[in-house]
Amino acid sequence: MSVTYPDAKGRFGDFGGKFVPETLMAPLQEIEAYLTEALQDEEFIAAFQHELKTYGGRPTAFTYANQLTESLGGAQIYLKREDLNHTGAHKLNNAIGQALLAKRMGKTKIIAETGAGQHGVASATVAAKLGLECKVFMGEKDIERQELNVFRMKLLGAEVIPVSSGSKTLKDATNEAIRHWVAHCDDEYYLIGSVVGPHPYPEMVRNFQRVIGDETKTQFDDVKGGLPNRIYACVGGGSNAIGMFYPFLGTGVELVGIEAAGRGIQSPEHAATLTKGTPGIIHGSMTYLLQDEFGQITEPYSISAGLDYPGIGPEHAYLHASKQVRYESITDDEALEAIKTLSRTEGIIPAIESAHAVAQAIKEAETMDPSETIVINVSGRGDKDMSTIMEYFEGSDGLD
Amino acid sequence: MSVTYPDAKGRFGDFGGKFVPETLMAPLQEIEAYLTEALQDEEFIAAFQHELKTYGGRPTAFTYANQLTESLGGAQIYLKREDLNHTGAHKLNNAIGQALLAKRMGKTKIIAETGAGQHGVASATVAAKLGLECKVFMGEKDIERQELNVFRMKLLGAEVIPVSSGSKTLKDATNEAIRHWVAHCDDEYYLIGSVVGPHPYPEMVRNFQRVIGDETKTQFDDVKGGLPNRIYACVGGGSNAIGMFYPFLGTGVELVGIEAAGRGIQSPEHAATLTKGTPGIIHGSMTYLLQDEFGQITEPYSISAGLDYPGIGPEHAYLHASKQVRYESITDDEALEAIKTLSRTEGIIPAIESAHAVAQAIKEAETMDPSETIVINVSGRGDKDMSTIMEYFEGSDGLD
Amino acid sequence: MTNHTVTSTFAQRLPKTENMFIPFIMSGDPTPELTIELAYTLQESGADVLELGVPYSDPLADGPTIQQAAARAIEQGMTIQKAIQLIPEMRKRGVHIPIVLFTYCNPVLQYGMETLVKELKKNEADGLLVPDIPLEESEELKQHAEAHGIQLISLVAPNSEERIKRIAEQASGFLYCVSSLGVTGERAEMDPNISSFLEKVKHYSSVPVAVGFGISTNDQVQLMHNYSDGVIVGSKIIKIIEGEQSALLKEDTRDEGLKRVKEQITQLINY
Amino acid sequence: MTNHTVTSTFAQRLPKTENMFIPFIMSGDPTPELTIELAYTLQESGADVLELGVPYSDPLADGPTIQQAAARAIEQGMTIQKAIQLIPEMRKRGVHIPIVLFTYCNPVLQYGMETLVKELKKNEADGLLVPDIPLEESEELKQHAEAHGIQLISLVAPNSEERIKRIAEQASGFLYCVSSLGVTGERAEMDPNISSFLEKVKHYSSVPVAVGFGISTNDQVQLMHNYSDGVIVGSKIIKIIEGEQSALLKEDTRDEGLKRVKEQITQLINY
Ligand SMILES: Cc1ncc(COP(=O)(O)O)c(C=O)c1O
Ligand SMILES: Cc1ncc(COP(=O)(O)O)c(C=O)c1O
Repeated sequence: MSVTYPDAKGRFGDFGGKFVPETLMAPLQEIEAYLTEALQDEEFIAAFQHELKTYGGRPTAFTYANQLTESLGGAQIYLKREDLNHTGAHKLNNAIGQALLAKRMGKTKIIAETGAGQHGVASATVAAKLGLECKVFMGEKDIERQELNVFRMKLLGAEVIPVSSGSKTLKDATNEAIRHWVAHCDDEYYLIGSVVGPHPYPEMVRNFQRVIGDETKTQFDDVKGGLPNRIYACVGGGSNAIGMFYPFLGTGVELVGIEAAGRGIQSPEHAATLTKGTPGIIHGSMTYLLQDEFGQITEPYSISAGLDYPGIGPEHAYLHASKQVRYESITDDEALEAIKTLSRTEGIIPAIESAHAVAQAIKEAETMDPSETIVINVSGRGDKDMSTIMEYFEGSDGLD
Repeated sequence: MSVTYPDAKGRFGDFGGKFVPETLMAPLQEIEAYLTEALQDEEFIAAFQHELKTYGGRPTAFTYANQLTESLGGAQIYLKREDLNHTGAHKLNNAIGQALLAKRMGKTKIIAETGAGQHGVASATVAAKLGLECKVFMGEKDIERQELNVFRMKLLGAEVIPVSSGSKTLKDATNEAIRHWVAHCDDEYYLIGSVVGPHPYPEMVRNFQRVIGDETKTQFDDVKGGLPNRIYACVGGGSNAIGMFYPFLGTGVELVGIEAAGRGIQSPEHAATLTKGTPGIIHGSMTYLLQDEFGQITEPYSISAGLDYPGIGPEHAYLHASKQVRYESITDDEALEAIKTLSRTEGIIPAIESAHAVAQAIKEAETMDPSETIVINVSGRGDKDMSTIMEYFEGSDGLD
Repeated sequence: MTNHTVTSTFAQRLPKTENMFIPFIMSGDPTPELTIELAYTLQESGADVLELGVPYSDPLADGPTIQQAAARAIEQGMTIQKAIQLIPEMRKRGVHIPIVLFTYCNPVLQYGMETLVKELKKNEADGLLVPDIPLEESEELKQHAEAHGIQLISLVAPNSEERIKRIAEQASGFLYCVSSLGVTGERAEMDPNISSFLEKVKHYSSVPVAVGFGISTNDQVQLMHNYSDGVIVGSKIIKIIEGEQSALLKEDTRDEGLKRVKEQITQLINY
Repeated sequence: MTNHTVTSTFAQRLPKTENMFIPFIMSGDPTPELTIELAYTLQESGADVLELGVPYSDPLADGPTIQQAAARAIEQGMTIQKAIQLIPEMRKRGVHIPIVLFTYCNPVLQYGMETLVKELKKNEADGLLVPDIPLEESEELKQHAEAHGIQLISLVAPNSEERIKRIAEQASGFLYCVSSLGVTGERAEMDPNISSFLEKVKHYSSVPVAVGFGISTNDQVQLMHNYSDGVIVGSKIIKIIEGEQSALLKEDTRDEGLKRVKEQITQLINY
């Protein structure tokens, strides 16, 4: 049943849709038309799969976390290794898909929003690879915080456009990208970085990311046979999670999405959209978001830049409402502790985002039977977060 | 013919051997015995391949560099993507192999030397994954320069041991690791990071790295059929190069190893061991090295920490002497320019080491016929080098 | 479809349906009191409809000028509720032209669609304009609006193409034509294809057609009056008010300030 | 195998083959002149053989003390050539015991193996010790050494196991037994299995067996004399010299410094 969403209006139950200025309706329809056609074209599918494989490095590995499993003494833990993607996270899958679509549409330029810079880097990367111009909108605060990623995008030939409106972070970078797109939708394609935004973005990004879950299904079956008991993925906008979950919907596998609880969901500093938010509209889509009583969007907080978003993809709102996925939240402290644990038991330093999934899985695995199996989606690698992690642990003094 | 080296004494022609204190002869013989036996054990081979695949992410992708090819208008350029390995470089292949051997030998601790930290991180990583203790020797100067990699190793649970002897860089870290090993060879295994050191290290590391060339051979044949015309790889100690070249020796493919010319081979600041060095002994092996008239080893220089080594693997010395491989050198400036070029045409930011191979390939591809094909081994990703690259280009001011 | 239980006041209050001037002001910028005064001044300067903006944290359709006005107003504590409550005050002050509340969709949802239109009606507003609810998402709101006699203003853009007909045919109050692709804010030049676009819109529309987005000079106003039934001016009004802000904020120079606002607006729309 | 064209002087110059004391000094540390004086002082303190170190940039077998001595000597401009040239000066000063040049392999290669042993002979040295040429790599050098009457000193370690026999049987001059696993430098305690190791070595060796690495106390010296034919002391000697360095470097306190060096060494090897 779930798999028939979204409907013709781009709705996942009550969520989704296209809440955009009239000027964007045409470009969205144009994308929808090209996308529908592209997804029926074997050549397009083949080109997408070709780039994923020969450029992005797919299939990504599927690792049995033997040491972590043994140290917890509970469920058997497997890791889906999206950290091994080119540029270091699942973001590339979607960037490749959309950039191929943009080319098919005859667009010569792409624009993208970015918070910490991961999606910006992925976009700049595929733009370079496909010979497209690339503009990345980034909040001024984030530009300051993420100097290296800014330089990386420039090295890749992208233009980084500082956004000084609002809180000067991801939310505003997204606003500004949309505003820019409104004026330039004739030759520019807006490459959104997660399963957010107006229809058809949430569906499209999910379709480009479902390769994560599809591979996992095959890999798990090859290694263990059948299906795992539970799957964990962190949720910012929700693209790595939906990419992982989608092929498992309705299969009986327990799906767990993990939001950022920041300094605690009782504090005002968190990004736990489903746990603490309410329905509303953000970036063109009806979904859950963090807002005040008058509908002003409030600033989220998480130590992880990729989860620090006040909204969430509408499909997650739907999966939450329809109880098909369980959503939990993990604090900064718990996530950082999980980074240490995974690094030391498995030699894998996950992105802080991914560490939220790891932390929840660790909590639950301990209480599960050793015959049970779980999969954690390691959405990205921690390289980009080393200074944050180092600061958190105060050099290495706080490590032991 | 070439493939029968090294001989029983660990010699590749005039090069190689075991020039070590007597105390190390026993541990080296122990390794040799276990290795010989392990390489005949299907279970060991299977375990190695299993880790490469499920943990390291192999096979690594094989990318057609269409944009770079078109912009140069010469030979068709393919990239072997060792940058997609877990931890970001080919170094992991070898670390996995040796750590599995160490476990087989009943050792509970590994030690390693590191310069920029890549091999240190790879060693700390496999040590965590295999449940071994890990000590990494690192020159004090390098510790200062590579704060993030030092923290990464500590996060992975390794102990980083500062080396204050000599020039406080890689050469001295290697000396110190060897000295430490001499005293602790009963329970410690020394995991060398390249095809250097006394026999059986050069042969062993080559055998663990030849997966690069073996995969490339198959991948090229799948994509284009037959063999490429030329293959390029950078040479520090020489492990990524030998891993790539070895399966192609004697096939007629032109093999090109690229050393670091630093500020120019006419200047005193370079690391062009074969181009400018003379035969001698370093770290237990007869090979080419940079030295003064009295045999004192001199400090090499390269902007790339991984090529900044005064010696070179003995097999390279042999392949050089027997003219089976052509060795060229590339300056800092040329390498950095190549980083920009590859980033902007292909969306791949290579490690500065790898960029040396890219630079030479670019030079030559232009002069080749469009029907010809070349492969560049992209030994690692540039993430670790972002601050160096940024400094070089003075922020992004120098980028255009 | 719905039962029109309440009559619409929009048409009754509308002074004329040609050469209309529809200014936009942001509630609470610079202060709630001045918003009321400015509404009156605009009417005195020739406004036919007043667009009363509710400041929003994430105004997707707005350029920097209106964004900043919104940020200032939020800073001042302005909310959708307080904005609505300004309307009876405006009426008391003598503003008799139709007042259309301009607000983004999310505040509408949080307020509740039906509550909002009821409150609008109660507070003597005439219309509602929500820039991020396109036709396809507007049905429910439109029903509530109609049920309470509030005109839901529709927008149409140069790239609306085959949707122009559908939008125009169901438009109420007036039809807001976006002059060119992009967000609100001044533009040096107008889209050269604007005339054929407006012609097409007028062909389908049964309500007056006004052009907005980027209109900031008298030349542009004159040009638009050739093709349409009126102009909507937003960022330029904000700019004019900004320019007089220090005068407006002081009791003793307020009247002078308002006078100068009026002068500038008269110059802008004079033809 | 090779034709012994030149007779070896080692045995002739060796005072005794039991209870030997074989000190190590680093050429040029602190100065070349002092190296000569120290050689003489060591002989006067009871040295039977002198190990004369050539400073090397990358001394793999050495601990920090000798590493630092080498670094200082290199800093002073010491080279293998200059080190060899010190030997005739030592002879002139009255040093008559065998002198063994201690150098790593790479300087030997750069000098040329044959040139080196010829020069050693010419400069009245008696032996050569290269810590990083194990038996398996030593053949060529050994041939040259034998051809020129220079004893190539072999090393054997506690973990040499079945290689002990092979090494011991071909040893010349004296056989250097490494006391325990590790590099040169003081050790608080000796390997408890040292006696059985040395017994085994002595069983196969036709030349005197001396123990080195880590010997730094009189107790250790006494203990080793029980199991071997002598002790090699390196780092401890360097330390003693370091302790007197300021006295040694000044003309007017030099003799006192040398006297104190002698006293300390006498205490160390006294039994
Ligand atoms: C590694 C990683 N994981 C997760 C996320 C969150 O995005 P999403 O929820 O769309 O997967 C990000 C965003 O930057 C990321 O970089
Ligand atoms: C990415 C990369 N390439 C190349 C090298 C050089 O090593 P080798 O010559 O052994 O491949 C290094 C060493 O750190 C490296 O990190």
